[in-house]
Amino acid sequence: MITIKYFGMLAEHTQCSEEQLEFKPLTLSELVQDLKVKYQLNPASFHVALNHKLVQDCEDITLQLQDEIALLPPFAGG
Amino acid sequence: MITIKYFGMLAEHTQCSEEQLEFKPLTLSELVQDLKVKYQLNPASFHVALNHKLVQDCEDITLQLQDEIALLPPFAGG
Amino acid sequence: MKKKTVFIEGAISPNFISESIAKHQSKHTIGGHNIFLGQVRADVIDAKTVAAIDFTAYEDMALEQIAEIREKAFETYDLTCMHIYHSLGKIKAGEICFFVFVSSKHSKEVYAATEYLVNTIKKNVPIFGKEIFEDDTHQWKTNIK
Amino acid sequence: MKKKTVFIEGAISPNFISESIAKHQSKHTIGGHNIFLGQVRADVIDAKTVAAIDFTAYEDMALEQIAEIREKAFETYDLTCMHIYHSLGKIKAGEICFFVFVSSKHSKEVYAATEYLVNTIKKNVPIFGKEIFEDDTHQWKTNIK
Repeated sequence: MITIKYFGMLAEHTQCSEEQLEFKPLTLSELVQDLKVKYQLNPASFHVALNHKLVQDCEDITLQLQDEIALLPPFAGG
Repeated sequence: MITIKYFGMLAEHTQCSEEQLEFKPLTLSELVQDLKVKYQLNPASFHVALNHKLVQDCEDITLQLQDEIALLPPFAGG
Repeated sequence: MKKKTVFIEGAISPNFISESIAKHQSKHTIGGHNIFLGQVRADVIDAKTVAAIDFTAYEDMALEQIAEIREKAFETYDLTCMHIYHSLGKIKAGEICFFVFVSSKHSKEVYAATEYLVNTIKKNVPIFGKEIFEDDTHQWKTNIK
Repeated sequence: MKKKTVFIEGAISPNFISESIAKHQSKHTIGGHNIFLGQVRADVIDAKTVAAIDFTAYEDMALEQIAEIREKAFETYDLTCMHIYHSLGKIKAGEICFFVFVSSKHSKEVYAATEYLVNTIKKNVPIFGKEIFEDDTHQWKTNIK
Protein backbone atom coordinates (compact mmCIF):
# COMPACT_ATOMS: atom_id res chain seq x y z
CA MET A 1 0.00 0.00 0.00
CA ILE A 2 1.00 3.60 -0.46
CA THR A 3 -0.47 6.50 1.50
CA ILE A 4 -1.64 9.77 0.01
CA LYS A 5 -2.24 12.78 2.25
CA TYR A 6 -4.07 15.98 1.39
CA PHE A 7 -3.82 19.23 3.29
CA GLY A 8 -5.50 22.61 3.55
CA MET A 9 -7.50 23.67 0.53
CA LEU A 10 -6.65 20.38 -1.20
CA ALA A 11 -8.18 18.32 1.60
CA GLU A 12 -11.20 20.60 1.39
CA HIS A 13 -11.38 20.06 -2.37
CA THR A 14 -10.89 16.27 -2.32
CA GLN A 15 -13.02 15.93 0.83
CA CYS A 16 -10.38 13.51 2.02
CA SER A 17 -7.33 14.01 4.23
CA GLU A 18 -5.71 10.62 3.71
CA GLU A 19 -6.22 7.57 1.54
CA GLN A 20 -4.41 4.28 0.98
CA LEU A 21 -3.92 3.01 -2.55
CA GLU A 22 -2.82 -0.41 -3.62
CA PHE A 23 0.85 -0.37 -4.57
CA LYS A 24 1.66 -0.23 -8.29
CA PRO A 25 5.14 0.39 -9.72
CA LEU A 26 4.25 3.81 -11.14
CA THR A 27 6.49 6.85 -11.29
CA LEU A 28 5.52 9.63 -8.93
CA SER A 29 4.46 11.80 -11.87
CA GLU A 30 2.12 9.08 -13.13
CA LEU A 31 0.53 8.82 -9.70
CA VAL A 32 0.11 12.59 -9.44
CA GLN A 33 -1.42 12.63 -12.92
CA ASP A 34 -3.93 9.98 -11.83
CA LEU A 35 -4.85 12.04 -8.76
CA LYS A 36 -5.24 15.20 -10.85
CA VAL A 37 -7.72 13.40 -13.06
CA LYS A 38 -9.51 11.72 -10.15
CA TYR A 39 -10.02 14.97 -8.21
CA GLN A 40 -9.78 17.55 -11.02
CA LEU A 41 -6.85 19.25 -9.36
CA ASN A 42 -5.10 22.33 -10.67
CA PRO A 43 -1.40 21.36 -10.88
CA ALA A 44 -0.25 24.94 -10.21
CA SER A 45 -1.91 24.92 -6.82
CA PHE A 46 0.17 22.35 -4.94
CA HIS A 47 3.60 20.86 -4.29
CA VAL A 48 4.31 17.17 -3.88
CA ALA A 49 6.18 15.68 -0.93
CA LEU A 50 7.50 12.12 -0.91
CA ASN A 51 8.26 10.69 2.52
CA HIS A 52 8.35 14.19 4.07
CA LYS A 53 10.61 15.75 1.41
CA LEU A 54 9.46 18.18 -1.26
CA VAL A 55 9.96 16.76 -4.75
CA GLN A 56 10.82 19.14 -7.59
CA ASP A 57 10.82 16.63 -10.43
CA CYS A 58 8.42 13.70 -10.18
CA GLU A 59 9.43 12.14 -13.53
CA ASP A 60 12.34 10.00 -12.45
CA ILE A 61 11.00 8.69 -9.17
CA THR A 62 9.46 5.21 -9.07
CA LEU A 63 7.16 4.55 -6.15
CA GLN A 64 8.26 2.11 -3.46
CA LEU A 65 6.08 -0.02 -1.25
CA GLN A 66 4.86 2.03 1.77
CA ASP A 67 5.76 5.40 0.32
CA GLU A 68 3.94 8.36 1.81
CA ILE A 69 2.95 11.01 -0.74
CA ALA A 70 1.50 14.36 0.27
CA LEU A 71 -0.12 17.07 -1.84
CA LEU A 72 0.64 20.42 -0.25
CA PRO A 73 -1.04 23.74 -1.01
CA PRO A 74 0.83 27.02 -0.37
CA PHE A 75 2.27 27.30 3.14
CA ALA A 76 0.79 29.80 5.56
CA GLY A 77 2.66 29.39 8.85
CA GLY A 78 3.74 32.29 11.00
CA MET B 1 23.93 79.29 40.66
CA ILE B 2 24.89 76.53 38.29
CA THR B 3 24.46 72.82 39.00
CA ILE B 4 27.12 70.17 38.40
CA LYS B 5 26.16 66.50 38.37
CA TYR B 6 28.48 63.51 38.56
CA PHE B 7 27.56 59.96 37.58
CA GLY B 8 28.88 56.43 37.87
CA MET B 9 32.60 56.10 38.45
CA LEU B 10 32.93 59.92 38.49
CA ALA B 11 30.47 60.25 41.37
CA GLU B 12 32.43 57.51 43.10
CA HIS B 13 35.67 59.37 42.48
CA THR B 14 34.43 62.84 43.53
CA GLN B 15 32.34 61.37 46.36
CA CYS B 16 29.65 63.75 45.25
CA SER B 17 26.69 63.29 42.94
CA GLU B 18 25.63 66.93 42.67
CA GLU B 19 26.90 70.33 43.70
CA GLN B 20 25.83 73.91 43.20
CA LEU B 21 28.43 76.52 42.30
CA GLU B 22 28.06 80.27 42.36
CA PHE B 23 27.52 81.58 38.85
CA LYS B 24 30.54 83.10 37.11
CA PRO B 25 30.65 84.02 33.40
CA LEU B 26 33.17 81.31 32.50
CA THR B 27 33.29 79.29 29.34
CA LEU B 28 32.30 75.66 29.76
CA SER B 29 35.90 74.57 29.09
CA GLU B 30 37.17 76.84 31.87
CA LEU B 31 34.65 75.33 34.29
CA VAL B 32 35.59 71.78 33.28
CA GLN B 33 39.27 72.67 33.71
CA ASP B 34 38.53 73.92 37.24
CA LEU B 35 36.71 70.67 38.07
CA LYS B 36 39.57 68.56 36.67
CA VAL B 37 41.98 70.34 38.98
CA LYS B 38 39.63 70.24 41.98
CA TYR B 39 38.99 66.48 41.71
CA GLN B 40 42.09 65.36 39.75
CA LEU B 41 39.94 64.00 36.95
CA ASN B 42 41.26 62.23 33.87
CA PRO B 43 39.79 64.16 30.91
CA ALA B 44 39.74 61.05 28.71
CA SER B 45 37.35 59.33 31.08
CA PHE B 46 34.20 61.44 30.68
CA HIS B 47 31.94 63.42 28.40
CA VAL B 48 30.31 66.73 29.27
CA ALA B 49 26.59 67.42 28.96
CA LEU B 50 25.10 70.92 29.16
CA ASN B 51 21.37 71.07 29.93
CA HIS B 52 20.94 67.40 28.93
CA LYS B 53 22.84 67.64 25.63
CA LEU B 54 26.28 66.20 25.00
CA VAL B 55 28.81 68.92 24.19
CA GLN B 56 31.64 68.14 21.78
CA ASP B 57 33.49 71.43 21.97
CA CYS B 58 33.41 73.30 25.29
CA GLU B 59 35.56 76.21 24.10
CA ASP B 60 32.92 78.48 22.62
CA ILE B 61 30.18 78.03 25.18
CA THR B 62 29.72 80.66 27.89
CA LEU B 63 27.86 79.53 30.97
CA GLN B 64 24.39 80.94 31.63
CA LEU B 65 22.70 81.39 34.95
CA GLN B 66 21.01 78.11 36.06
CA ASP B 67 22.87 75.92 33.59
CA GLU B 68 23.05 72.23 34.46
CA ILE B 69 26.37 70.59 33.65
CA ALA B 70 26.94 66.83 33.93
CA LEU B 71 30.15 64.84 33.78
CA LEU B 72 29.35 61.45 32.25
CA PRO B 73 31.54 58.37 32.28
CA PRO B 74 31.13 55.72 29.54
CA PHE B 75 27.55 54.52 29.07
CA ALA B 76 26.63 50.98 30.09
CA GLY B 77 22.91 50.58 29.46
CA GLY B 78 21.37 47.48 27.94
CA MET C 1 17.72 14.62 14.47
CA LYS C 2 15.95 15.36 17.74
CA LYS C 3 12.40 16.57 17.33
CA LYS C 4 11.41 19.17 19.90
CA THR C 5 7.86 20.13 20.80
CA VAL C 6 6.71 22.73 18.31
CA PHE C 7 2.94 22.46 17.89
CA ILE C 8 0.57 23.72 20.52
CA GLU C 9 -3.17 23.20 20.37
CA GLY C 10 -4.80 26.64 20.54
CA ALA C 11 -3.36 30.11 21.03
CA ILE C 12 0.02 30.74 22.69
CA SER C 13 -0.75 32.58 25.92
CA PRO C 14 1.31 35.49 27.28
CA ASN C 15 1.70 33.31 30.36
CA PHE C 16 3.35 30.51 28.38
CA ILE C 17 5.79 33.11 27.01
CA SER C 18 6.65 34.46 30.46
CA GLU C 19 7.24 30.92 31.74
CA SER C 20 9.64 30.29 28.85
CA ILE C 21 11.50 33.49 29.71
CA ALA C 22 11.63 32.61 33.41
CA LYS C 23 13.19 29.21 32.62
CA HIS C 24 16.19 31.00 31.11
CA GLN C 25 17.01 33.04 34.19
CA SER C 26 19.16 30.24 35.57
CA LYS C 27 21.38 30.38 32.45
CA HIS C 28 23.96 32.94 33.48
CA THR C 29 25.95 33.01 30.24
CA ILE C 30 22.97 34.48 28.36
CA GLY C 31 23.18 38.24 27.78
CA GLY C 32 20.37 38.77 25.28
CA HIS C 33 17.10 37.21 24.20
CA ASN C 34 15.14 37.99 21.06
CA ILE C 35 11.52 36.94 20.72
CA PHE C 36 9.27 37.08 17.69
CA LEU C 37 5.54 36.72 18.17
CA GLY C 38 3.12 36.27 15.30
CA GLN C 39 -0.34 37.62 16.09
CA VAL C 40 -3.48 36.98 14.05
CA ARG C 41 -4.55 40.17 12.28
CA ALA C 42 -8.19 41.11 11.67
CA ASP C 43 -7.45 41.83 8.00
CA VAL C 44 -10.26 43.20 5.89
CA ILE C 45 -10.48 41.42 2.54
CA ASP C 46 -13.21 42.43 0.09
CA ALA C 47 -15.13 44.12 2.92
CA LYS C 48 -15.02 40.99 5.11
CA THR C 49 -13.03 40.91 8.35
CA VAL C 50 -10.86 37.97 9.43
CA ALA C 51 -12.13 36.69 12.79
CA ALA C 52 -9.71 33.76 13.20
CA ILE C 53 -7.24 31.51 11.41
CA ASP C 54 -7.62 27.75 11.66
CA PHE C 55 -4.12 26.25 11.40
CA THR C 56 -3.30 22.70 10.35
CA ALA C 57 0.07 21.15 9.57
CA TYR C 58 1.67 18.13 7.96
CA GLU C 59 3.17 17.51 11.37
CA ASP C 60 5.75 14.79 10.64
CA MET C 61 7.23 16.71 7.74
CA ALA C 62 6.97 20.04 9.59
CA LEU C 63 8.92 18.71 12.58
CA GLU C 64 11.66 17.37 10.31
CA GLN C 65 11.88 20.69 8.46
CA ILE C 66 12.04 22.66 11.69
CA ALA C 67 14.73 20.35 13.10
CA GLU C 68 16.81 21.06 9.96
CA ILE C 69 16.19 24.82 10.21
CA ARG C 70 17.23 24.72 13.89
CA GLU C 71 20.49 22.93 13.04
CA LYS C 72 21.26 25.42 10.28
CA ALA C 73 20.59 28.35 12.63
CA PHE C 74 22.85 26.89 15.34
CA GLU C 75 25.60 26.49 12.71
CA THR C 76 25.19 30.01 11.35
CA TYR C 77 24.64 32.07 14.51
CA ASP C 78 26.28 31.98 17.93
CA LEU C 79 23.24 30.97 19.96
CA THR C 80 22.78 29.47 23.41
CA CYS C 81 19.12 28.44 23.08
CA MET C 82 16.40 28.35 20.47
CA HIS C 83 12.70 27.57 20.89
CA ILE C 84 10.01 27.48 18.23
CA TYR C 85 6.27 27.08 18.85
CA HIS C 86 3.36 27.26 16.44
CA SER C 87 -0.34 26.98 17.16
CA LEU C 88 -2.71 24.49 15.60
CA GLY C 89 -6.48 24.92 15.56
CA LYS C 90 -8.58 28.05 15.54
CA ILE C 91 -6.72 31.16 16.69
CA LYS C 92 -8.76 34.33 17.03
CA ALA C 93 -7.70 37.80 15.83
CA GLY C 94 -5.37 39.34 18.46
CA GLU C 95 -4.17 35.95 19.71
CA ILE C 96 -0.61 34.72 19.27
CA CYS C 97 0.00 31.78 16.92
CA PHE C 98 3.80 31.79 16.48
CA PHE C 99 6.59 32.16 19.07
CA VAL C 100 10.28 32.13 18.16
CA PHE C 101 12.71 32.58 21.06
CA VAL C 102 16.46 32.89 20.60
CA SER C 103 19.13 33.50 23.27
CA SER C 104 22.81 34.34 22.98
CA LYS C 105 25.78 35.46 25.03
CA HIS C 106 25.76 38.83 23.27
CA SER C 107 22.93 40.70 21.60
CA LYS C 108 24.66 41.06 18.24
CA GLU C 109 23.43 37.93 16.44
CA VAL C 110 19.95 37.46 17.85
CA TYR C 111 18.08 39.74 15.43
CA ALA C 112 19.36 38.09 12.25
CA ALA C 113 18.86 34.64 13.79
CA THR C 114 15.24 35.42 14.64
CA GLU C 115 14.57 36.88 11.19
CA TYR C 116 16.13 33.81 9.54
CA LEU C 117 14.02 31.44 11.62
CA VAL C 118 10.75 33.29 11.07
CA ASN C 119 11.24 33.69 7.31
CA THR C 120 12.48 30.14 6.73
CA ILE C 121 9.65 28.62 8.75
CA LYS C 122 7.07 30.68 6.85
CA LYS C 123 8.60 29.61 3.55
CA ASN C 124 9.56 25.96 4.10
CA VAL C 125 7.34 24.43 6.76
CA PRO C 126 4.05 22.79 5.71
CA ILE C 127 1.59 24.71 7.85
CA PHE C 128 -1.77 25.71 6.39
CA GLY C 129 -4.14 28.45 7.48
CA LYS C 130 -7.84 28.87 6.84
CA GLU C 131 -8.83 32.52 7.32
CA ILE C 132 -12.32 32.49 8.78
CA PHE C 133 -14.31 35.68 8.27
CA GLU C 134 -16.84 37.11 10.69
CA ASP C 135 -19.67 35.83 8.47
CA ASP C 136 -18.24 32.25 8.74
CA THR C 137 -17.09 32.12 5.11
CA HIS C 138 -13.38 31.46 4.64
CA GLN C 139 -10.38 31.68 2.33
CA TRP C 140 -6.99 29.94 2.43
CA LYS C 141 -4.05 32.02 3.59
CA THR C 142 -0.89 32.04 1.48
CA ASN C 143 2.56 33.27 2.53
CA ILE C 144 3.58 35.29 -0.49
CA LYS C 145 7.15 36.57 -0.36
CA MET D 1 8.31 65.53 23.21
CA LYS D 2 6.27 63.15 25.32
CA LYS D 3 8.30 61.29 27.92
CA LYS D 4 7.08 57.75 28.49
CA THR D 5 7.86 55.60 31.50
CA VAL D 6 11.20 53.94 30.88
CA PHE D 7 12.93 53.35 34.19
CA ILE D 8 11.82 50.59 36.50
CA GLU D 9 13.24 50.11 39.99
CA GLY D 10 14.65 46.56 40.17
CA ALA D 11 14.58 43.69 37.70
CA ILE D 12 12.01 43.40 34.91
CA SER D 13 9.92 40.33 35.75
CA PRO D 14 8.71 37.79 33.17
CA ASN D 15 5.25 38.65 34.46
CA PHE D 16 5.64 42.31 33.54
CA ILE D 17 6.61 41.18 30.04
CA SER D 18 3.59 38.91 29.66
CA GLU D 19 1.29 41.72 30.82
CA SER D 20 2.79 44.01 28.18
CA ILE D 21 2.17 41.34 25.54
CA ALA D 22 -1.40 40.78 26.73
CA LYS D 23 -2.20 44.49 26.43
CA HIS D 24 -1.50 44.28 22.70
CA GLN D 25 -4.01 41.52 22.01
CA SER D 26 -6.79 44.05 21.55
CA LYS D 27 -4.85 45.71 18.71
CA HIS D 28 -6.03 43.74 15.71
CA THR D 29 -3.89 45.45 13.07
CA ILE D 30 -0.69 44.06 14.64
CA GLY D 31 0.74 41.01 12.87
CA GLY D 32 4.15 40.73 14.52
CA HIS D 33 5.94 41.66 17.72
CA ASN D 34 9.66 41.64 18.32
CA ILE D 35 11.06 41.72 21.84
CA PHE D 36 14.64 42.16 22.97
CA LEU D 37 15.52 41.29 26.55
CA GLY D 38 18.87 42.14 28.11
CA GLN D 39 19.83 39.71 30.87
CA VAL D 40 22.67 40.23 33.37
CA ARG D 41 25.50 37.79 32.65
CA ALA D 42 27.66 36.23 35.36
CA ASP D 43 30.81 37.19 33.45
CA VAL D 44 34.12 36.02 34.86
CA ILE D 45 36.70 38.84 34.85
CA ASP D 46 40.19 38.13 36.25
CA ALA D 47 38.84 35.05 38.05
CA LYS D 48 36.02 37.01 39.70
CA THR D 49 32.37 36.39 38.84
CA VAL D 50 29.82 39.16 38.32
CA ALA D 51 26.97 38.67 40.81
CA ALA D 52 24.92 41.76 39.89
CA ILE D 53 24.95 45.08 38.09
CA ASP D 54 23.86 48.22 39.91
CA PHE D 55 22.37 50.57 37.32
CA THR D 56 22.04 54.34 37.67
CA ALA D 57 21.05 56.91 35.06
CA TYR D 58 21.06 60.61 34.37
CA GLU D 59 17.30 60.27 34.18
CA ASP D 60 16.23 63.64 32.73
CA MET D 61 18.77 63.45 29.92
CA ALA D 62 18.13 59.72 29.36
CA LEU D 63 14.38 60.27 28.93
CA GLU D 64 14.98 63.07 26.43
CA GLN D 65 17.44 60.90 24.48
CA ILE D 66 15.04 57.95 24.44
CA ALA D 67 12.15 60.19 23.30
CA GLU D 68 14.34 61.31 20.37
CA ILE D 69 15.35 57.73 19.55
CA ARG D 70 11.69 56.67 19.63
CA GLU D 71 10.71 59.46 17.19
CA LYS D 72 13.52 58.52 14.85
CA ALA D 73 12.50 54.85 14.94
CA PHE D 74 8.85 55.69 14.21
CA GLU D 75 10.02 57.80 11.23
CA THR D 76 12.33 55.08 9.91
CA TYR D 77 10.29 51.92 10.44
CA ASP D 78 6.62 51.13 9.92
CA LEU D 79 5.69 50.44 13.54
CA THR D 80 2.40 50.33 15.40
CA CYS D 81 3.81 50.38 18.95
CA MET D 82 7.13 50.73 20.72
CA HIS D 83 7.94 50.27 24.40
CA ILE D 84 11.29 50.64 26.12
CA TYR D 85 12.06 49.77 29.74
CA HIS D 86 15.35 49.75 31.63
CA SER D 87 16.03 48.74 35.20
CA LEU D 88 17.65 50.91 37.84
CA GLY D 89 19.24 49.54 41.01
CA LYS D 90 20.88 46.22 41.68
CA ILE D 91 19.97 43.53 39.13
CA LYS D 92 21.29 40.03 39.83
CA ALA D 93 22.87 37.71 37.26
CA GLY D 94 20.09 35.96 35.31
CA GLU D 95 17.61 38.79 35.86
CA ILE D 96 16.32 41.00 33.05
CA CYS D 97 17.40 44.67 33.01
CA PHE D 98 16.35 45.84 29.53
CA PHE D 99 13.11 45.28 27.60
CA VAL D 100 12.51 46.63 24.11
CA PHE D 101 9.14 45.78 22.54
CA VAL D 102 8.21 46.67 18.99
CA SER D 103 5.00 45.83 17.09
CA SER D 104 4.10 46.18 13.44
CA LYS D 105 1.46 45.23 10.92
CA HIS D 106 3.91 42.90 9.19
CA SER D 107 6.97 41.12 10.54
CA LYS D 108 9.38 42.55 7.98
CA GLU D 109 10.61 45.67 9.78
CA VAL D 110 10.56 44.61 13.42
CA TYR D 111 14.02 43.02 13.56
CA ALA D 112 15.90 46.05 12.22
CA ALA D 113 13.81 48.37 14.39
CA THR D 114 14.64 46.38 17.53
CA GLU D 115 18.32 46.24 16.66
CA TYR D 116 18.38 49.99 16.00
CA LEU D 117 16.70 50.74 19.33
CA VAL D 118 18.93 48.43 21.37
CA ASN D 119 22.17 49.64 19.79
CA THR D 120 21.27 53.34 19.88
CA ILE D 121 20.14 53.17 23.50
CA LYS D 122 23.36 51.38 24.51
CA LYS D 123 25.43 54.00 22.70
CA ASN D 124 23.59 57.28 23.38
CA VAL D 125 21.66 57.02 26.63
CA PRO D 126 23.40 58.01 29.91
CA ILE D 127 22.94 54.82 31.91
CA PHE D 128 25.77 53.59 34.12
CA GLY D 129 26.45 50.12 35.48
CA LYS D 130 28.54 49.00 38.43
CA GLU D 131 29.45 45.33 38.03
CA ILE D 132 29.46 43.86 41.52
CA PHE D 133 31.51 40.69 41.93
CA GLU D 134 30.71 37.83 44.28
CA ASP D 135 33.42 39.07 46.69
CA ASP D 136 31.69 42.51 46.83
CA THR D 137 34.43 44.31 44.91
CA HIS D 138 33.26 46.07 41.75
CA GLN D 139 34.23 47.57 38.41
CA TRP D 140 32.40 49.97 36.10
CA LYS D 141 30.81 48.46 33.02
CA THR D 142 31.49 50.09 29.64
CA ASN D 143 29.58 49.52 26.40
CA ILE D 144 32.40 49.10 23.92
CA LYS D 145 31.28 48.79 20.30
